[in-house]
Amino acid sequence: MMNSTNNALEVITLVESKYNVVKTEHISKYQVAFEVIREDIHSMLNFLKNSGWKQLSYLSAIDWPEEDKMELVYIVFNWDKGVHIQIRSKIDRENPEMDSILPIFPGCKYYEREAHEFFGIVFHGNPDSMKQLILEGWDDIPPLRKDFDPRAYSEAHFPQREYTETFIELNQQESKQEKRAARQAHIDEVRKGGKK
Amino acid sequence: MMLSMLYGVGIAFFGFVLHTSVAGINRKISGRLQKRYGPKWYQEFLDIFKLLSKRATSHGWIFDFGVIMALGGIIATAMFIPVTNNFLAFPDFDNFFIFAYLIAVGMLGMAMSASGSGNPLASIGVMRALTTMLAYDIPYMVVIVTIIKLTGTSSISGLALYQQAAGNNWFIVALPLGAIVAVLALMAGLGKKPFETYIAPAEIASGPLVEYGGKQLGMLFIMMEITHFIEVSLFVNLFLGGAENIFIFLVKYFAVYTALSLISNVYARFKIDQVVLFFYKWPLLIAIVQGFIAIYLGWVI
Amino acid sequence: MQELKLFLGPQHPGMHGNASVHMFVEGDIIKRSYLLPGMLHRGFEKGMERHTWLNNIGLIPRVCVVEPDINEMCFAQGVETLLGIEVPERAHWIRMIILELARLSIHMMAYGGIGGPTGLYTLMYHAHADRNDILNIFEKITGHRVYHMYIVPGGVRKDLPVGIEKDIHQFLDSLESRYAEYRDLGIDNPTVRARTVDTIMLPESVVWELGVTGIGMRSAVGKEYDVRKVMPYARYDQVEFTVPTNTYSDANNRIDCKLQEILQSISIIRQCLAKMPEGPVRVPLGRGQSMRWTVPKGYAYSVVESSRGEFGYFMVSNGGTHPYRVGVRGASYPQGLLGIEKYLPGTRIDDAALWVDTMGVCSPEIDR
Amino acid sequence: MKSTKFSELSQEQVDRKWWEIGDFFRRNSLWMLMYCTGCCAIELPPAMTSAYDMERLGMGPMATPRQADILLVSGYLSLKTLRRLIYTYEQMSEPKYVVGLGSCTINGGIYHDSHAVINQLDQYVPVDVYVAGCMPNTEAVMNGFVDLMDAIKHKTANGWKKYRDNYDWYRQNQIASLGEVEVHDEFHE
Repeated sequence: MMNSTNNALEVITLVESKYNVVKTEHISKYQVAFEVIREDIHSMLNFLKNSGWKQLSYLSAIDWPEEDKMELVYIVFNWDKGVHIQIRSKIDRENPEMDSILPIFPGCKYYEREAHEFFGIVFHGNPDSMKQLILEGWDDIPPLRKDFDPRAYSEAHFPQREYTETFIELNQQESKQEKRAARQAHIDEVRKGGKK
Repeated sequence: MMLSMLYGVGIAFFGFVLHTSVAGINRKISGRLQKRYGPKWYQEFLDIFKLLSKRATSHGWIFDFGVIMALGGIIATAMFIPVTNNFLAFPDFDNFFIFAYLIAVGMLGMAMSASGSGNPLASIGVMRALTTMLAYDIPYMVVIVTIIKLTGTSSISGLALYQQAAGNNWFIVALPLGAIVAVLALMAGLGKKPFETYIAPAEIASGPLVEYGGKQLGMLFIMMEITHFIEVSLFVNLFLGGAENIFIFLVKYFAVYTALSLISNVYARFKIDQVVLFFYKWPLLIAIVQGFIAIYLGWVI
Repeated sequence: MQELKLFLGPQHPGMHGNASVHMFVEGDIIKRSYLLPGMLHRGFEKGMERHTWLNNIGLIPRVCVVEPDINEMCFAQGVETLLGIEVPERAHWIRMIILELARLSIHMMAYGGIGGPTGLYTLMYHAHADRNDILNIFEKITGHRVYHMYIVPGGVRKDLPVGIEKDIHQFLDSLESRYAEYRDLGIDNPTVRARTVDTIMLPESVVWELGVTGIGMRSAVGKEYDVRKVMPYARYDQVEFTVPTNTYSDANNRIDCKLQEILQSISIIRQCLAKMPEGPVRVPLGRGQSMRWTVPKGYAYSVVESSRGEFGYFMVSNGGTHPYRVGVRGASYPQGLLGIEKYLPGTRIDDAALWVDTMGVCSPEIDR
Repeated sequence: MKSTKFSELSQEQVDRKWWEIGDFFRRNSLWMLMYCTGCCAIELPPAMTSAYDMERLGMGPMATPRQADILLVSGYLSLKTLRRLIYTYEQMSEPKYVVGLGSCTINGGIYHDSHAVINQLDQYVPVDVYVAGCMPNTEAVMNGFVDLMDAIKHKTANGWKKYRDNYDWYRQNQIASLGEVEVHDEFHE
């Protein structure tokens, strides 16, 4: 608890000696991240659980459409050492599948259900993971995928309030359209992290 | 006879007005206790008349008939209440057991109607109400039987007169242990806080009342006000020596009800099994001890 | 006996927030139960991807309704970790004051909240009256009662107004003087004890199985497992406080821990007001127009101790002006979903509302 | 026996008089439903409890929709809540009023582009009073209630009549957004 910097370094040496880690990140003195291959996740979580990382803090996914990958994130926490460990692994995006970690962390049950609902990842071995949890009667692609546009969905499904006055008239002027398009293109580029 | 009936209905109406006002004033008092301004004193009237002005949904004829039966039964019970020594409709028929039985008609009407609504929470509420009644009635009856044994009469006005004749030797003083039991039973009867299990908004969403709205709820509110009037006036007559005139009655009535509602404001609610256990443990024991020392040892102050 | 289905919520006076517990009961005993979440789902994680880093300040407090400052702190910390910037010294102390005031506010609300399921409305009224004073202090500091948007990446939005120390001290004194009264009215009340002692248990094995954190964990494990102690953020390592713990976690002990934390929070705020240095309160995150500020690529998980436990934001940046992915770990996620499914059965329906209340289930952060 | 004095009042006028008397009681004793649909509900406890004390206006929270007069839509409505809200609204006994708190009920507010939150409440149920703000102060909430009382007094709070008269239109909107209005029981085997 007192010497967290050393704890984090300890963890790195401990894990790297045992597993074939693709990438290691030392994010802060309380936080370490490992990127591993998918097959290692179960044994690694098991190992960490036995070494004191008894709590599953978070389980979710990130969608990377450009690489055509889906990234799974497991975060475990050790209350005595005070170090969070992120374990990440990339899986196929078209057909995302993963074995459930239910035997290791029983608390993952609903996280996995949620990941299934929002990303469409199938967790084998989690009995209820295919049932809907938060959404009801959902009829589109899983909403947290990057190619889902909530605005389009909202406009298609929910009536918008119509105002008699248009408050964005300035933007609609003919003379400004070109400039506006250029600005929008720039914004889109920056948003993707293209350039500053 | 017809005149007495009208007189009796008048008493029921008096009870309704009296209790609704007293309850309204008490809402204000508890509001002050809770650091707020509180509603208007006549808020209860507004609530009831508003409910009567609303449209209501019916859940079948048992549902509607039960409400009318409850209200009718309770008005019939209230007709026998001796308010003061002279202010009573049927001078020779105010036996305690009349109340004990007639009040059940109203309760049963309500239970029937609530069960007729088909809501499971209503059935649970009715079940809890009957269980609570069973719990507090037994110790209460033991105390009442003790009093009847001591005085030799079971007429309410007779009992009140007995206490007045003995030089204001009220039973709350003469039988202190029994009075404690009676107060607890009265709190349970009025649905005051530690024993409020059958209303319990946070558990069973107001229990029997869950499906009522509009007119039926308004009638049930009237019925409940009159029930409370009956229970409090029985206590006033049995333990506080009744009243020679209407003014004394009002003072005693207000004092009893206010004290109880003040007590109930600082208590949480028991669970239903705790209510039953509670009443079968201490109050029953105290009531039996009281009966024993009053009747066999003759220790009456 | 026939199995009967009852609902606790969404429209139910015993349920805090918009969620529904479906209970299958036999007699008075719950046999099976499930939480039906999602009635407060707003698509936050998607919404955050659609706002710039600074625009998100308006969105994040709304994740958890009762405790907005925790979200702001969590988000700000995550952005600062990704950017690798250090916040001015004074901002740390102001943040701690805000966070502890927020903790006081939610603890008062939760403590008053046990008045709902148990029927002790006087306690509820008194606690809410005091909580309203905290909201008034917040209004003086930030301009808003509930959603403050005050803790921003890079510091706090503005310095404290002049003379607010006096108001805070006055409030703390009045709350402290009433502490004994609150104990008397609440958990030392014999009827409340009858409802809470030895019921609604949370043994240590269950804590580790579900992953319960916060007061639930500390009252069962008996160690100071508090994020503020284990991995101190802001300047929690420079103030003195203890974390109330217990080894026997029934409803009463959990409420007791909550009450003791109120005292600790009061002491922390006093220390902060005394130790707070002068200086700037905010650093800019980048150069140029704030809507174009970018955050370097990376992953960060930022944690804050909320009133219900470890509250975390998992943040991913792809180097752009918008967050790439923000995941919210609601503190009450484990006990709210899996806890209700596994450990609510076996209790009585009388206890269901109290179970949800003392375990600290908060539906907006489960649904998001 | 026919009384000439009273026959001057037509049946309509008599009804009107009765209705006005009823309105007096209704506006002085508004019971609202304890249904916290969204985050604006967090400003309701101060309004209900000691700080602002709603009860002095005769208002109070009620446990079930049957007993309530006001349906308080406190903030955003996700689709899942909207199904239950419509269900609740139809259970309430007439006359019933709807108060929309927060900008989310007006035009979607901060969640205008969310995939789960509706944008305009009065397409689905009629709304009598709106209280703007995100979130509205407690004073604003109380003011909204006073506005509703005025509206009842001036007979403009007749959303429930609108709902009854234009039921098909509302139903059509509900179905268009929700797909299916009926609540299905997810856990019932």
